[in-house]
Amino acid sequence: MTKDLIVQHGLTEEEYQKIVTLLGRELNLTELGMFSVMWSEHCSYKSSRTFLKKLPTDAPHVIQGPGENAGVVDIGDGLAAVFKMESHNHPSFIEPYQGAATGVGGILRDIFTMGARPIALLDSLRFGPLDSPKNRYLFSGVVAGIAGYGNCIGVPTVGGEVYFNEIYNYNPLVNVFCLGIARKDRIFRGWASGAGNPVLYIGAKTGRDGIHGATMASDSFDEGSESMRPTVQVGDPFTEKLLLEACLELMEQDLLVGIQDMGAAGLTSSSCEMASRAGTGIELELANVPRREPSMTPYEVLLSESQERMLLVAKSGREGEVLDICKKWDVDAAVIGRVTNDGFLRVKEKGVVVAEVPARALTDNAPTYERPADAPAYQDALQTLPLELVPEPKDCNAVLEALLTSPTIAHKGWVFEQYDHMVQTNTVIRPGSDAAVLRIKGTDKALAVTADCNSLYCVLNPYTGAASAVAEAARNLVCAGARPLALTDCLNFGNPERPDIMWQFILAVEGIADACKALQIPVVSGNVSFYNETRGLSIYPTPIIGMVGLLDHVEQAVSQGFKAEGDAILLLGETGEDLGGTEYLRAVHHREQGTPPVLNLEREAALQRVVLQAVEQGLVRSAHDCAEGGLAVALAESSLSATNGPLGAEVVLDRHGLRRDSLLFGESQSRIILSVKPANREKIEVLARQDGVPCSVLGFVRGQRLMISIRDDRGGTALWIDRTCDKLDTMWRGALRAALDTGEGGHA
Amino acid sequence: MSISLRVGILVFPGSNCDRDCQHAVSQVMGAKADFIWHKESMLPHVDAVIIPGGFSYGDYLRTGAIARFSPVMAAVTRFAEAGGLVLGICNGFQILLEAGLLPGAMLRNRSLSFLCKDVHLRVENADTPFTRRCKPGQVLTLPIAHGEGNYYADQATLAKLKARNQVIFRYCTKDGEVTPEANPNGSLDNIAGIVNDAGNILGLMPHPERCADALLGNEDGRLILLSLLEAIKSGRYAPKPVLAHNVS
Amino acid sequence: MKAKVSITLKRGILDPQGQAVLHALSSLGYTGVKDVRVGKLIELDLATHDRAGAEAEVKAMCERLLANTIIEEYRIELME
Amino acid sequence: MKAKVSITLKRGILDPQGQAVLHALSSLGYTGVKDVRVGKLIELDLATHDRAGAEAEVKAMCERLLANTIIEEYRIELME
Ligand SMILES: Nc1ncnc2c1ncn2[C@@H]1O[C@H](COP(=O)(O)OP(=O)(O)O)[C@@H](O)[C@H]1O
Ligand SMILES: [Mg+2]
Repeated sequence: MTKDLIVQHGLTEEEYQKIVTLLGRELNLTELGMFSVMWSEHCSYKSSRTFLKKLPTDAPHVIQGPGENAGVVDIGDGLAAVFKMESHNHPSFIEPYQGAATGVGGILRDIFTMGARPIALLDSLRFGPLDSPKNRYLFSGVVAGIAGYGNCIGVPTVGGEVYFNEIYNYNPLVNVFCLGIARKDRIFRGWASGAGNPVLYIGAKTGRDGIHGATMASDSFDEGSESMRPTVQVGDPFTEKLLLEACLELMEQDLLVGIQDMGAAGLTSSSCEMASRAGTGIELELANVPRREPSMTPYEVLLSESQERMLLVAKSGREGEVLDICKKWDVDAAVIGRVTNDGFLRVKEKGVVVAEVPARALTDNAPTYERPADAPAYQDALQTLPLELVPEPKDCNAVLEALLTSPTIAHKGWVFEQYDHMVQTNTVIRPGSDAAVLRIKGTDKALAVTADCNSLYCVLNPYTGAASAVAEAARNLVCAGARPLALTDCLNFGNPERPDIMWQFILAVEGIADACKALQIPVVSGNVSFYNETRGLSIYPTPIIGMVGLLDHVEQAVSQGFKAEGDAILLLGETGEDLGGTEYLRAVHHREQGTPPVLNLEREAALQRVVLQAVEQGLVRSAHDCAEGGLAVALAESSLSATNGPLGAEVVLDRHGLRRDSLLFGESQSRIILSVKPANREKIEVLARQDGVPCSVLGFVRGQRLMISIRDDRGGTALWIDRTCDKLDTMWRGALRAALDTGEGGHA
Repeated sequence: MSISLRVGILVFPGSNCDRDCQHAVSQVMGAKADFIWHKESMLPHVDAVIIPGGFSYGDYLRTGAIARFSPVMAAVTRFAEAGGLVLGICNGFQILLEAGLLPGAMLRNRSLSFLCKDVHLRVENADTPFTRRCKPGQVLTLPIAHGEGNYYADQATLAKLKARNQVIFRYCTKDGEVTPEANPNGSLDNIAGIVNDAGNILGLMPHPERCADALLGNEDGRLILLSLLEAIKSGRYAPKPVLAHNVS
Repeated sequence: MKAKVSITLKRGILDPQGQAVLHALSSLGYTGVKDVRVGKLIELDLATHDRAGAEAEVKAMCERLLANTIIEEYRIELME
Repeated sequence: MKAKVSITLKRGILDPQGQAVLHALSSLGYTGVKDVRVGKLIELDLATHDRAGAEAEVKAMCERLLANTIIEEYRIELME
């Protein structure tokens, strides 16, 4: 094996030697290809594995934690929630529509491979600013791709998030989350058990798609990447819909021993992972693999990342029934091998062995690294924010308008109206509130879902930023009336071979772990995406948290919009001088610096307890967490999100010695705005007092204007924000479209 | 609702509102709902047929273009010719157009993007088996979710549709005004739903099954489903038995 | 032999896709474009070598499936 | 003059639409169709009469906007 070939396959000399030692011989090219993908960062988690062990993964309701295709938690009534999140960043940069579409296809397969019917999707997106034509092209292409796939297959996309920042100019992020529901006693796993059992291939035919996709995802971008054309995969949601129905029917008929989707590294990863989990081997005959293109080599067939394919291990003697069901759904299917008990993945082409390696050598024996980690030299400077250089705004109306029209805060209707967010008729709370809520038919329950991360907080302080992402996700669920059950993460970082990036990663994982422990939320699945770096510039650390919560009674679901004139507006939690890392500082003062808002996990837990109790006692008409843009933006959002058109608010804030901008636009954590019937106000105050959570009455839902006054410490009151709801509504709802409509099109 | 009413819901490869329709008809409205597989060449005993939304055959080539050749569509055509009630929702409407059971054709939305949101509809004709529970001119709120709902027909066809009151729903403002701004997809004359000559086949783009259940915050879709079920009950739309030798 | 079927919207039917492309081209500075129409191109690979037979068969495919003649018109080209 | 741009998926790239049409044609009884590829057809109406200039310009339009050269290839035909 030449050095060049080894390097081209993304392996180091030491890694190659390790393989030779494992096998006791040199590899052939096909085997080199197999190791190259399985030992890539993407498949092996070699830089992250050690640290991910810090995440808490246990709780009584956890049925399946990390390590399978998706995590599974018990939700009662004999049912389980199955969910996971995954990144498709690099493919979406190369071809936004197909990259995003196939990302959706992949995460859906991860869910239905576990025996669950997918019921919801979320998408977390990061792009450079929309004043660049290229970013507009990427953003609209990605949204269209997600819509194209999710809408066709009939799984509603019910939420997500979008942030815009220069740092994503050359490395946008596309993370997709999927939630499914399965019968608790019928969870399927990727296990190739039982020597002699037949191995079947079902789904789309294999072509030369995405060969080396997995290694590509583990590689930084350079100028040449945009021309890596042959690797682009095209999604076929129609085929996936048939595959989904066929798989669920196969599971219903109890014909399967194990099943796994063919994702990154296709046939290679699915077969060696299934064998390795079960401690068995698999023997494949490639000649039986359905193909789309002539004269493919074993190397290509094994590494192809053609979409919409599954690998099954059927019960012995039942393969005929499997083939029949596939035929009913017009899904291609073939027996391509059998389970053995020698621990080898043995691949034949027309009877001739073309690769033969221990399955575990490809999976468990992959190297792990504790790469050097160190804070970057610029970190201190980044965290310094001389507040005296930030003038207090004179015109707070203008600041509010600037924030409401900042694409990161602006209403995301342009995005989610392209998504079918109602199909399956479960969407009780639609996108546009803190969390979406889906009823579970046949029960009284509902699930709430959200995805969150503020990566500006994370670059300023990876530990606090990541912990805040967990806290915010949980807070969003609680605002919807749900008790957080578990989370999945998608950790997007730069190049792990750089000490500063490893430092960010390790701190972020610790932040997530500590927040999970404090809030008692286990991690049940996740994904790491490293090498989000172009021309030496890394993205901000972006550990996105997808979280699922349970409502025992669907009627309890709460949305963020005000409900009725006269309701009292309450603030739970406390406002401090938290301007570092805020959207206000970024959008108005063009500074990305400071320390992110302080997060006190005990206070956060208390706040969430109080709000949940209030919701469960039926005291809450609306709930909304204070996030980007602070109190003023949160009030505006509640006002503008009222179901039948805006409802105004009259609010007075006590100064408490704070700067005006901190009070209005600061992003202190652990704050939730409630609106309640005046008669229920006291009951909530009692609940809050019991748990030591500050609770203040800010004002009332009233009229058609948003009016926010500030009472200074001497008792004088001045009106700082006063705008008609209609004006704010038009600006907020129109901003994203306006940003997209400016300038020329094209994707050059 | 009497338990004897049976609604058949077609299932094509790529249908994705089939289960939603079944839930609305059976769990919400209390009638019986049976799935009918696209490969069936005979309908089982049903009192009405719903062609649900979705992306039959992936919407490849044109929406509804491939589905209309399914064996089941020949059976639906015979059922409709014998007077049976057929309701096509969204992709179901598109299939009915392609099959020639309703006049006109569907173009891509003017915006070129898929659009999912609530819209207002004015009931233009409350004297049909699908709208008898509505008041003439009543404004309903229903969700749409489609990429191709831009209805088109030539001038002669449009004139005929209007003359015979076959336009059943138009997109309108919340006060019932039919304006260009209220038109979400560019459809001709703000048309959202039409019936055939005989009045027993309705196609509409909005989704009544998505707003039949109070839990989802809006029950306007019930009016359409209830109308359909009551029309069946009235006995006026029982398909006439067709003798085998009469089928040409 | 091969058949190439070009399917376009009939004249008189608004082509929003064409309009969008026209708009995008002009904002990219291609102001010399007066009109744009977007259609479909279907390439068929046929087993037969009989030209007349192929022509008739492809025409039938167009009428039945490939084109919707209410809104579209089609043109067939055959080549070996 | 007019330009006709034919845009097709590159060989090797999956064409789900073509496969669906192939399948539909064969179940309609057109079993002599061996393969189907579906592409786009863009007809441009140009102000110029300069053939060479038009060719270069349309090529630029294809590269920048009309074709997605990562997965598609294009062919340009010009006519008066
Ligand atoms: N990419 C997206 N896809 C679908 N819905 C989105 C997307 N981005 C934002 N939304 C929806 O818009 C609303 C506001 O989003 P965001 O500002 O991130 O809320 P929050 O700060 O409360 O998490 C949420 O309901 C969210 O689900
Ligand atoms: Mg958020």
